[in-house]
Amino acid sequence: MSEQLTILLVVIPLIFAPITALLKNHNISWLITLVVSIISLILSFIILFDVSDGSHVIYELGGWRPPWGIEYKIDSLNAFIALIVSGVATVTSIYAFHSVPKEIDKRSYGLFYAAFQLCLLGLLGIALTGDIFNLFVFLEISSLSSYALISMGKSRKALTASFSYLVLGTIGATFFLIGVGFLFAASGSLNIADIAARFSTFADMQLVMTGFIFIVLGLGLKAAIFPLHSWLPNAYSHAPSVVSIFLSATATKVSIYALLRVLFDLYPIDYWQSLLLPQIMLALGCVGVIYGSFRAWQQVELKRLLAFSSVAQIGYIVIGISLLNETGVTASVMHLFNHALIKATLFMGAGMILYRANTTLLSELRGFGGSMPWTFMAIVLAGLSLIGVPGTVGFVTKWYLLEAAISEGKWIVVIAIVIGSVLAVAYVWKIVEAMYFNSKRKAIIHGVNSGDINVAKAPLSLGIALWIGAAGCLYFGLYTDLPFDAAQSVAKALLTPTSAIN
Amino acid sequence: MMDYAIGHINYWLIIAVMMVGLYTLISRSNLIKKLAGLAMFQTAVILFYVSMGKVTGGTVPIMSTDYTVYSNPLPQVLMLTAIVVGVATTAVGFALVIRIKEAYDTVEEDQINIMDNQE
Amino acid sequence: MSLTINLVLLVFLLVMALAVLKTKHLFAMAMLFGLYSLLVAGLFVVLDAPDVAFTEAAVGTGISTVLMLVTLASIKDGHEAVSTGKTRVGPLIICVVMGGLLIFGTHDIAELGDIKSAPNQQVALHYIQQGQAETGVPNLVTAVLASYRGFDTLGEVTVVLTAGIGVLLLLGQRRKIHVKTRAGSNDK
Amino acid sequence: MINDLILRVVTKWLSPTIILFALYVQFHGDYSPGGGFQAGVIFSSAILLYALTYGLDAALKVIPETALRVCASFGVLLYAGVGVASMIMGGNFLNYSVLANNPLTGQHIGIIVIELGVGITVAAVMILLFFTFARRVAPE
Repeated sequence: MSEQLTILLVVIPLIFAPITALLKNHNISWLITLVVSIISLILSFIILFDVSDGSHVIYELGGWRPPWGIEYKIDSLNAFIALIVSGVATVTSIYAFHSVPKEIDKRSYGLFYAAFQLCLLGLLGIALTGDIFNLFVFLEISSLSSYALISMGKSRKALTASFSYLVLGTIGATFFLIGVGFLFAASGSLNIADIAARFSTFADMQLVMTGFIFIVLGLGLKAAIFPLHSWLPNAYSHAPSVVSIFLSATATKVSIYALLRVLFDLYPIDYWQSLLLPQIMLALGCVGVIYGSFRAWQQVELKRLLAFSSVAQIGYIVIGISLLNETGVTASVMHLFNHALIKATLFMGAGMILYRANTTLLSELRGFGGSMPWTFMAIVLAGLSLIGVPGTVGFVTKWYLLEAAISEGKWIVVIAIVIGSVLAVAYVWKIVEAMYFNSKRKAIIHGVNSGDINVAKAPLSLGIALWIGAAGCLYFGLYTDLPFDAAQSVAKALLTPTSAIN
Repeated sequence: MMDYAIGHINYWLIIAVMMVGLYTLISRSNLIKKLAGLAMFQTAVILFYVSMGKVTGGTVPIMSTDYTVYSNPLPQVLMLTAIVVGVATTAVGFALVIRIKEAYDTVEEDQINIMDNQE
Repeated sequence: MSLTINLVLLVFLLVMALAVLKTKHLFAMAMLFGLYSLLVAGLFVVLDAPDVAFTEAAVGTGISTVLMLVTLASIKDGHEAVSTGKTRVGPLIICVVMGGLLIFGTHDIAELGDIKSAPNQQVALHYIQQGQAETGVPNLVTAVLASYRGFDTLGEVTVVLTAGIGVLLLLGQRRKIHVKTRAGSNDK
Repeated sequence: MINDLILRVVTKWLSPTIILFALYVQFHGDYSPGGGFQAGVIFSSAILLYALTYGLDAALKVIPETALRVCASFGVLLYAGVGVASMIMGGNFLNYSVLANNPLTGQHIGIIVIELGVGITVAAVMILLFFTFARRVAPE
C-alpha cells in the first residue's frame, strides 16, 4: 500500500491545482492549499518512516518495467527532501492566510494558490522521480510557476527579477537537457539506476564527460551556486512574502538534491573526482560563503540581505558535498533541512515587518523591534541559528562541517567558515541594531492603512507560522536526532558505490 | 578524416545554430530578441535529440507490414514534451515583456537596468 | 540523399538564426523566426519525425510567432535600439567555449543514422519490437508518449496549464492596471 | 481586417475545415502522425483565425473565457482521472491495462481518453493565451 502513497504525493496537488485555478474566493482556495500541503506532509512522513531502514520503495508508473517506463525509486534522500518541501509548504500555507490578501490582487487569488500548488507539485516531482527526463519536466513545472509567482511582487522590479530568472533558469534547464541528451547518446537510457548500472561500458566516452559538465552547470544555475547565483537576490527580494518564504526554503534545495543524485548516483564518485570537481566545488563553496556573507552585510534592505545570505548558505552545502566524507555529506544534507527552516523563518519575519511597516528598508525600521517584540524575538532566534550559535540548528551543521574539514586537513574550509560566521554576526547584528537599538521613529507611512504602527496589528496566522519556524530552529538545535539520523543514513547510502546497491 | 567529417557535420551545424541562439539570448538587450534567442536555442537542442534517433534507411515509427526498419520513437517523444515546455516558457516570457513595457515604458534591458539602479 | 537535404536545410537554418540575431527590425525578426521554425519542421520530416514536425510547425511557426507579433503590437515598438547591435565580448566567449565543449563531446557520438548507436539499441529497441503488441497502437510515438512515458505527458499537460495560469496572473487584469502603472512609471 | 469580405467568407469556410482536421488528428493519432497536442494546437488556430478576422469580441461570444478556463483545468483532471481510475481498479497510476478485461482494450481506452485530455487542455490554453495577449493590444 505504501507504494501507492508515493504517487499520491504528486497526484493530490495535481488534482487540486486545476480546481483551485477556477476559484475566486480566497478562503476556499487557501483551505485547499493548506489541506493539500498537510496531506503531502503526512504522506512524506509515512514514506520517510517506511524507507528509514535503508530499504527502497519502488513504483512503476503505468505498470511498465524500468527502464522502459518511468520509475519512482524512493530512498531516504527522496523522502527527506519531500519532507522538507511539504513541511515548508505547510508552514507557508498557514502564513498565506493573511499575507496573500494583502499582497495579491483579489481577482487572482485562485490562480495564485493554483500556481503555488503547481510549484509544490513540481518540486515534489523532482524529489521523487528516478527518471532523468521526468526530472526535467517537473523542473520546468516548478520553474514556470515560480516565474509567475515571483512576478506578483508589488514593485515593478519584481517583473525584471522574474524575467532574468526566466532567462537564466531556462538556460539552466536547457543546459541540463543538453547534458541529458549527451548522456542519452552514450547510454541509450534515461533511467538513473539503469544508466548507473551500465556506466562502466561507456565511461570513457567524451560524450559522457560533456554531458556531465552540462548537467552540473545547468543544475548549478538552478541551485544558485556561486558564481551562478546572479538571479537569486533580485528574485527573492522582490517576490511576494509567501513566495520568498517558499522558494528560498525549497527551490534551491531541490536543485541541490538533483545535483546530489547526479553526482553520487548517476555518475560514480571517482569519475568526477578525476575531473577535479571536488576541488573546484570546495574553492567555489569557500568563495561563495565569504562573498555571500559580505554582500549580505553590505545590504540596506532586509529581504535582499537575507537573499545574499542564502548564497552564502548554499556555499556551506557545496563545501560539505565536496569534502566527500560521511560527516561532510551528512552536514550538507542536514543543512538542506536546517537552512530551509532558518530561511523560511527569517523571510516570514521579514514578511511580517513588511505587513506592518510596508517597507523592509533597514533604515526605516528603526525601533520596530520594540513595537513587535514577538516577531523580533523570532527573527533574532533565526538570526542566531544563521550565525551558528550553540543550541540552534545552525550550530549543528557548522560543527559537523568543521569536524569533516579538520579530519580531511582542509584548513581553508575552516578559515572560510570562521570568516563567514564573523560576517554573519555582522549582518545579523545589523538587523538587530536597526530594529532594536536605534531610537524609535514613528512616521513610516507609505501606504495609508498599514504604515501606522497602531493601526495594523500583525494577524495571528502570521505569528503562528513564524513561531513554528522559530521553535523548529531551537528544537532541532537541541534535539538533533531526527534530521541527523535521516541525513546520516542518506550520506551513507550516497557514499556507497551504486553498483553495491544493485 | 572525410568520413569523420561527414558523420559529424550534422551535429556541428546544429551546435552552431544552438550557439547563435544562446548568443542572441545573452548578448542582445532587447527583451523580445532575447526570447527569440531563447526559443532558437531550445529548438536547436530539440533538433539535436531528434537527429540521434534517425536511422538510415529507416522510416517513420508507425508500424506497418511494408517496412522493417524504423527510426527511433523515443527521442521524438521526449522532444514533443520539450517543444511544449519551450512554448510555455516563451508565452510566460512574452507576458512578462508586456508587463515590463507597461511598467518601464521600454523593452531594452540596458535602460531598465539604469532605471532600476536609479531608484 | 537525405543527408544532403538535411545539410542544406541546416545551412539555411544557420543563416536564418544569424539573420534573427542581426536584424534590427523586430517585425522582420518575428517573420524570420517563423521561417526558422518552419525550416526546423522541415528538418524533422527529413529525420523521420512527422509527429514532432507537426508540432513544431503548429507551435513554432503558429503559436509562438503569433504571440510574438501580438506582443510587438501591444508594445508598439517596431525597431530595436541601434546601440545594441554591437558584438559583446563576454557572451561571445561563453558561446565559443560552450560550443567548443559540445563539439569536443560529439567526437565519439554515433554517426547520423547509425542503427547500432546506443540510443537506437538500448531502451528504444523494446518499443519498436514490442510496442504495438503491448499497447495495440501502431504509431509508436503515440504508444510511448501516452503509455510508456505517460507520466511525462501528464507533466507536459501540467506545464501547459501552468503557462496558462502564469499568463493569466500576469495579464489577466484588464487595462485598468495598464493605465495606472503607466502613470506610476511616468512619475518617477 | 474586420470589414474585408474575402477574408470573412474564406474564414467562414476555413474555420470548420480546420476544426474537422483537428478532430481527425485527435482521434486518428494512434494510426498516423498526430495526437492530442497537435490537435489542440490546430483547433486553437481555427479559433485564432476567426478572432483575427471577426474580432476578439465575436470570438469571445463563440467561446467565452470562463468556458476556456474550465476546459483547461478539465483536460488535466481528465488525464489525472484516468490515472486515478486505474489506481482504483487495482493497477499502478496510469496503468491503462486494468481499465478493461483485456489489457489491450484497456490500453486503447486509456490512450484515447488521455489524448482527449491533452487536446482539451492544449486547445483551451492556447486560445486563452491568445485572447489574453490580444486584449492588451490597445485599440488605435
